[in-house]
Amino acid sequence: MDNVFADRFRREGFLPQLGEYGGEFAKRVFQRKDMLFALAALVLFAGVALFAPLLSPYDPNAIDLKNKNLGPSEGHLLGTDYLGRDLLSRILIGARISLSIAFGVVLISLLVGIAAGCAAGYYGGLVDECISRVIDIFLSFPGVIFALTIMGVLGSGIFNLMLALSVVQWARYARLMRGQVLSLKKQEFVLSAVTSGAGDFHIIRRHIVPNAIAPLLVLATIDLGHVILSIATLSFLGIGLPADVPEWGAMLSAGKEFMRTAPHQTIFPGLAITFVVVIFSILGDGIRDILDPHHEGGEMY
Amino acid sequence: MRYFLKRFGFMALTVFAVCALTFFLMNAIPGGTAELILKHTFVGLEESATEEQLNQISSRYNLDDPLYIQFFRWVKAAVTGEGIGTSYVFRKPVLYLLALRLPATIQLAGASMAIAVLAGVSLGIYSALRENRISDHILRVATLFGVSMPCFWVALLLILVFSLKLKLVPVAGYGSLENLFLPAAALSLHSMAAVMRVTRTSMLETLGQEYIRFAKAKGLPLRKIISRHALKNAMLPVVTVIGFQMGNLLGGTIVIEKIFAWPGIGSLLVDSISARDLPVVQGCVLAIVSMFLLVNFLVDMLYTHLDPRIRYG
Amino acid sequence: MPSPVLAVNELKMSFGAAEVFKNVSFSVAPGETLGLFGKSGSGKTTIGRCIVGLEKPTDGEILVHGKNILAMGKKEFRDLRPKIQMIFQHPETSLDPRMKAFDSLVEPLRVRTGLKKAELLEKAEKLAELTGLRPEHLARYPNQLSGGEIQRVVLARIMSLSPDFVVADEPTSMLDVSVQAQILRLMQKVQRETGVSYLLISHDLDVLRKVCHRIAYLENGNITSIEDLRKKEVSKHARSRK
Amino acid sequence: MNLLEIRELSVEFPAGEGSVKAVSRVSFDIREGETFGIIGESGSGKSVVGLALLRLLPANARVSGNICFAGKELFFLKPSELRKIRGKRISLMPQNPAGALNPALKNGLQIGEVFERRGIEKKEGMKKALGLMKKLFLQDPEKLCGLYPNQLSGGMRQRLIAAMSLSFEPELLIADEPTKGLDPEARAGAVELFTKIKNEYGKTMLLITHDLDLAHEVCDRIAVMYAGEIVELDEASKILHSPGHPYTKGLIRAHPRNGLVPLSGQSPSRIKLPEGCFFHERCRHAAVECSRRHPEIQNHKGGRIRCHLQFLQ
Repeated sequence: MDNVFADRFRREGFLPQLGEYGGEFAKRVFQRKDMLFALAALVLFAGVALFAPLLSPYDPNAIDLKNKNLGPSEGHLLGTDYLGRDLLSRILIGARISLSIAFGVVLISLLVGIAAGCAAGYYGGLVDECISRVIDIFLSFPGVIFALTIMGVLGSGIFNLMLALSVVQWARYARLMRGQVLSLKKQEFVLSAVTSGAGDFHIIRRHIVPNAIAPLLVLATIDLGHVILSIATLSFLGIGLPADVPEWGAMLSAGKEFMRTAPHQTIFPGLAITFVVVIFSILGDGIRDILDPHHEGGEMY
Repeated sequence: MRYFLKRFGFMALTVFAVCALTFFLMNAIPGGTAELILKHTFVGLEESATEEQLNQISSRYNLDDPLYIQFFRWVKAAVTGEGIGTSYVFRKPVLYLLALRLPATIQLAGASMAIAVLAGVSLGIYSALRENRISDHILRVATLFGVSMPCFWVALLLILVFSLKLKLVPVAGYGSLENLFLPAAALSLHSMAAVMRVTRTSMLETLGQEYIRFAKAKGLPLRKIISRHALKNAMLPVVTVIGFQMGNLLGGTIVIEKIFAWPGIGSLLVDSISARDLPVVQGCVLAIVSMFLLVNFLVDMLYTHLDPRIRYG
Repeated sequence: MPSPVLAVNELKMSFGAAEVFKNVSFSVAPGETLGLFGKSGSGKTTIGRCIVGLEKPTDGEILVHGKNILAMGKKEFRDLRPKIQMIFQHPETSLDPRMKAFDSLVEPLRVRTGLKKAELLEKAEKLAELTGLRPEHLARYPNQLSGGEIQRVVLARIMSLSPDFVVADEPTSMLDVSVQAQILRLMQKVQRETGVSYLLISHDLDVLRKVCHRIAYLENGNITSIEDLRKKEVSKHARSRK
Repeated sequence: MNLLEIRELSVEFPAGEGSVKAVSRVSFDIREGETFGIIGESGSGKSVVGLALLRLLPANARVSGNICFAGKELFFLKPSELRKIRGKRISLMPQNPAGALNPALKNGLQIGEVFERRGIEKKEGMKKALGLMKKLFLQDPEKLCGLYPNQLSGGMRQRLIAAMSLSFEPELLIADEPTKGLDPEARAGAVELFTKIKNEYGKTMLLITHDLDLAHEVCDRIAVMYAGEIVELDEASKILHSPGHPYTKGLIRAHPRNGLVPLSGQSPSRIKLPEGCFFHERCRHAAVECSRRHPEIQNHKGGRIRCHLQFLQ
């Protein structure tokens, strides 16, 4: 609670200083049990996503009409869906699809956002004015609706989905980056790089980006969860991915017709989504707390 | 005053840009608009449509003109108040459709926002005051799940429990208060958790400020310190998040309206996108963006009112 | 008097209608320290920043070795840049927090010359010796260094470019008294060894009296007088008003 | 008569494997009506002493020793009793006047609420506050009351804080670094302010500062702290004109007006303090004895000093 004190003591040299960045960071991560748990869960999940074809007991698309809408049993751990497809296998394959699209989207938006934010913040003037207006316009549009409209044009498909979601997401990164650059640009170490004759590119690469990136990475981590939610939402509406692709949102949507008789079809995919998003939330919050001691967060479990 | 002009100017620019964007995007769909209209006019008889009929439709809707002229015509009609087009599917003016559907969405979004803000802020303050006690931990874990659960899943679970198992409220429908209960609950959960989280953090941060310590040194009772000194300052980030959450809420209405057969703009938008009913899509986007901008404008006004540092910078 | 390293003529700065300063003129001889005294908000920092090219004055001339840097081409100015350097007020943000002191120290050399690691190390060693830094200091990150040590690294970094002129903007106002004395004495020592000139900006007249050769007083946006401490008499500087 | 007696006060903060010794075995008395100064450079632990007095240290601090205020042991008080002392009998003028004022509330309310708890009518309280503000060189106090803190200059904010602190009519006023971060003009104002408080109110004051000029102008007695310890304690004029301890000598001679003679080296790490005298590595007179045995504080020529050399010479 008294971070005012902590801050003052740190400045006056009472508290230990952050050591080598990487090592200290890892140490802090391991001190927090919530982050350890989330990290372990993420590794597990990524492993599952990578080896999904090997792990899944059935072919996720094998239709077996004799065994449709079965509840969880020994043969089908999580039951089957309305076409008799094994739900566990479909959820496992679904992890792979959701995670890879989410990583793709976040990576694209991060790169575009950094570039646009750097350009706007560093060069200022007319460049800044134009980029900022574009950012504002993109941000004044509720994200899912924007993506929905774009998908309406592009039609469903993995690549189109990535494109649509990236178009929606990049502006937030750009705005954050711009703010960071604006405050860094005034700092003495950047000014002294300028006076020592370093070029713009050198300054951006060596001084601006490394010092500005931390909050963007926090946003990116939390965003991974958000993007997974958006993918599920769009698929749920039948607009995201082709119908035969095992995606959690689409599975939920198909399952809701049989909610009265086979509720497991709605419960399990939803649990999977929640689980992944929770992991990314914990990780994002944890990273922010470690990187930014001023932000009062605490463990989230 | 100049600020207001600038602000409204920017809002108008945004609305214009968004409309232009959707217009050109939607027209980029492969497959001519004329065929589309034809399809909706002669259901089941598309095959028999002749070239002549297509031309007839094209000229009636001025589809042969270049896109920018079509867009210009649309803007002109919108600005002069003539209307913002006619639906291909319903064959009704878009304005009429929006007027029909808007109240339902406002009702749903308004109710959800109210729940989210009231419950979120009070629980957030409670959680902050009981920092690191059991109730705080429980609430924090709850918020973590609140922001992580997809709202459509929550909606389905609510239906499963309250409608199908307990049979307390109807599965879907629109009109009475008991119809509003489930969709508003499902829609508000995410925003409520987000608001609560910010309230807690910002409350804790404010309570750690030096002026709170000084207020304690003044010998004020805790109740007064919180209500007078902490609350107003702690609300600043909360207000920002509320504006932000409005976007989430509006996005959420799409799915929620779909699930509960709620006759609002969200479901209209989804249906129109599937049917490629361009004028309606355009109208829905216009309405949603305007609502979003308006709410954010109000939020900024509130912010300025709360923070004298901005007023007298 | 030898020809000045730096001469500032009728420098003027205004933001819109607000005039920060005008008619600012002074010159600095090689190996000389000129103090610039002014209250906070008097624009003395802005003058310093104009000289090193971080800000553009509204009007006036800044002559380095007789050449006006404000009228220079980009290329020409870039070549001149190493000759005019600046030390900033806040040590806590003067070094990149993500770079070790050594990397910050040799960064200008790395950028401007293609020196190899071994040569850089050799140079760094010499600079560290000049500024009283120990090798272990160079292996640390800025947040592991004290304010005084950071200002030493900054000075070493600047001296690596062998500048003719250094603007020191309140270099010791954030430091403790005992460290302030260390840094100011170090700057004097560096001046004796390299013949660099300083413009020392400060609001502490005691400090300026102790280390400067001359002091320029900035009041209400004008240089009202320049005092030559070597002559121990105040010569009124003619206010040039048009 | 001693108003405050501090005996063997030590404060440690856990840090990694070891701990940071912020204050070690500090003892001093403050007599009623005197102004006692603690001077030291940043990191000497002087501010921690002030905070420890009011038990305002963070929870992870390990504090030992006794503090006796007007016959009461502060460390044994119950929180409710402590609250009665904080702000009323001992008040702390915070280090950073900008942070101690609530940015969202008007100045008038913030100074007026001081009287709220003492059952003083609002109007009468305001009158008292206005009188006090006038006395402390604040011009046009009525107008100031209608403004927000961010509309005041740094010096004005400090006076406002001083007025608030004094309106508690405390028996002891602690001022923590009142001149830190102020420009020379505001600094001169602060010196004037404290001289006035001292002369007109005759308050007992504890002045924590790094500013030798301020200490010289205002203090009656001074304790010099180095690396968490008191190294010298004596009459202000004696300390500043004929210091006994080598550190005090060095500190005073490093002042620009006294020759700007640098003191070599820097304060030791507080996690691993050197063997023997904490100052011996920087001391010009250091003897073999100094690096072996840690000196105890002893009486010397009417004051107290922590140095082997006084007795070797």
